[in-house]
Amino acid sequence: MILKIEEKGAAVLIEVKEERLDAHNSGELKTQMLALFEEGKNDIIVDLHDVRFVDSSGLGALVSGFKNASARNGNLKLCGLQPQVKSMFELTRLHRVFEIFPDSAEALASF
Amino acid sequence: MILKIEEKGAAVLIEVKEERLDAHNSGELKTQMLALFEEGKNDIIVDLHDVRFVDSSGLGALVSGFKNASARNGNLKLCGLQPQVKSMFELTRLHRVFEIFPDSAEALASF
Amino acid sequence: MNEKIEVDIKVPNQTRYLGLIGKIGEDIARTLKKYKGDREELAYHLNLVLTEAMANAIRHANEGDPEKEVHISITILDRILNIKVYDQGQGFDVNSLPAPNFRNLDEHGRGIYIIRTLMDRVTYQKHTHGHVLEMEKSLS
Amino acid sequence: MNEKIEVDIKVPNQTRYLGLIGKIGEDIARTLKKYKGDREELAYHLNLVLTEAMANAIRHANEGDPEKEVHISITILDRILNIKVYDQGQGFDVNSLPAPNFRNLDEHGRGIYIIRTLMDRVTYQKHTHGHVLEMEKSLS
Ligand SMILES: Nc1ncnc2c1ncn2[C@@H]1O[C@H](COP(=O)(O)OP(=O)(O)O)[C@@H](O)[C@H]1O
Ligand SMILES: Nc1ncnc2c1ncn2[C@@H]1O[C@H](COP(=O)(O)OP(=O)(O)O)[C@@H](O)[C@H]1O
Repeated sequence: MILKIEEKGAAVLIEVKEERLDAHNSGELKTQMLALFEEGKNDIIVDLHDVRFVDSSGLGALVSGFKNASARNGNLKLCGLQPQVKSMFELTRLHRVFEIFPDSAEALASF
Repeated sequence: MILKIEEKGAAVLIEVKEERLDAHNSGELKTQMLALFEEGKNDIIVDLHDVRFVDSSGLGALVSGFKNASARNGNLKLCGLQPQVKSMFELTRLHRVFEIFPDSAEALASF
Repeated sequence: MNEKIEVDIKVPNQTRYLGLIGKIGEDIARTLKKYKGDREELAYHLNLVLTEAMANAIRHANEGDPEKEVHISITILDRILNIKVYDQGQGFDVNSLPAPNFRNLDEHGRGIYIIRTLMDRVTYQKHTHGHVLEMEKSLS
Repeated sequence: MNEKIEVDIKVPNQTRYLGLIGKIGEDIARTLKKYKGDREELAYHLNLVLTEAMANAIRHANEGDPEKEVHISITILDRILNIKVYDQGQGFDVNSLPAPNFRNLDEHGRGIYIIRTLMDRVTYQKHTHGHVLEMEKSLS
């Protein structure tokens, strides 16, 4: 799985450079986020700009990251959701859980 | 099939606005070219810029147009071939038959 | 005239084939004759229910054994879309799953809910060497 | 471990389904494990041989009858790609086709030549209710 991970000052930006975030690769995203938490990096933005498809495992990985960040008094925020990906959050009511921004600049400014 | 047909002075430009030019839609391209020949328009450029896939029927339609144009002392030239489409002309040796240009401006300038 | 399409797929019991199955679902949605709804939405939904059902077969039924196989059949007949996903597992009771609690931030448990929401009819039954999840949706 | 993929497709005898079959071929090529060659080239070639063989079945064998059906099977086993295209026609002698004359600007007659060029082995044989064109290619 291709992830671009960058320190952006107030938060760490994870860009998911994959067309699909699904049961095949979402475990890797979870592992990467856990590694950041271990380093004490608890403010994370996940940029889903390139992601065309998310399944329930992909959502689960994001929920896992969200819970871990919150438990550490940090935050996990999302940005760059394509319309059909956005619909997945609505279908599962997760749009009420995550703070969702149009792009990473706006997400970063919110920290 | 979506074709954009435009008079460009020295020639008529046909842009094929389809991903595939195949046994399903190449008959329509042939019919459109025949209609132009009937109107005395014998200099034609076919722009394949949007076409990602051509089969032997698509090639056949272009050969038909080429022969009809030549028989009327006109010419049919091609432009905008994507690399894999170009390979199809090489596989069938048709790259030696057609004049092929990078874009429609260069094709037009050659008339 | 009636549009009849049958696609039958067997792949190894591995998540790397989820994308293939999902794409085939999308390709079928984009080809359908006379579909009046939003075609790209249908493509996503087909991709999704295929992915969810196959991921369950791989992880829960076939327990990740890469030597096992997943068998999927997609049929369109009389404007009815029918999908069957065959697993080689012990089965579960699809009707006794708890309704998802949206306030509960569980990592898991959204797959069958998604399938039920997007499809008209869902059953899970015994079959030779395992079970089959069958999902149906009217396309008109 | 061996990669075994089987995809079996039945669609109406209509050219509007050529794109679906071709895309499924591309999806398979893009999914293959450990393919060392150019994957996008293989995807185009699979799309192409499927399109050519199916177009022949539709027009020459099933004579455009939209009530007939085309049956296609794509199998990958032991790094061998095998494609079978079943028609419901009278058949023809694939070995007595004239070699294409490249100087001759024929509109037709490039389909089987393309298939032969891109695949390692091509046969055409009698089958229940018709004939089957079988093509094989080694993927290693
Ligand atoms: N094919 C299957 N075989 C056995 N158990 C299954 C199968 N599909 C689903 N289940 C059971 O149903 C539960 C709910 O499935 P699902 O809603 O897809 O969520 P998840 O897979 O994230 O747990 C699973 O945790 C599993 O116990
Ligand atoms: N499935 C088939 N059934 C009957 N005849 C066929 C079939 N496939 C090919 N043919 C015959 O072989 C000829 C050459 O086919 P091909 O090389 O694909 O070129 P084209 O289809 O453009 O004529 C066809 O014109 C047809 O006579």
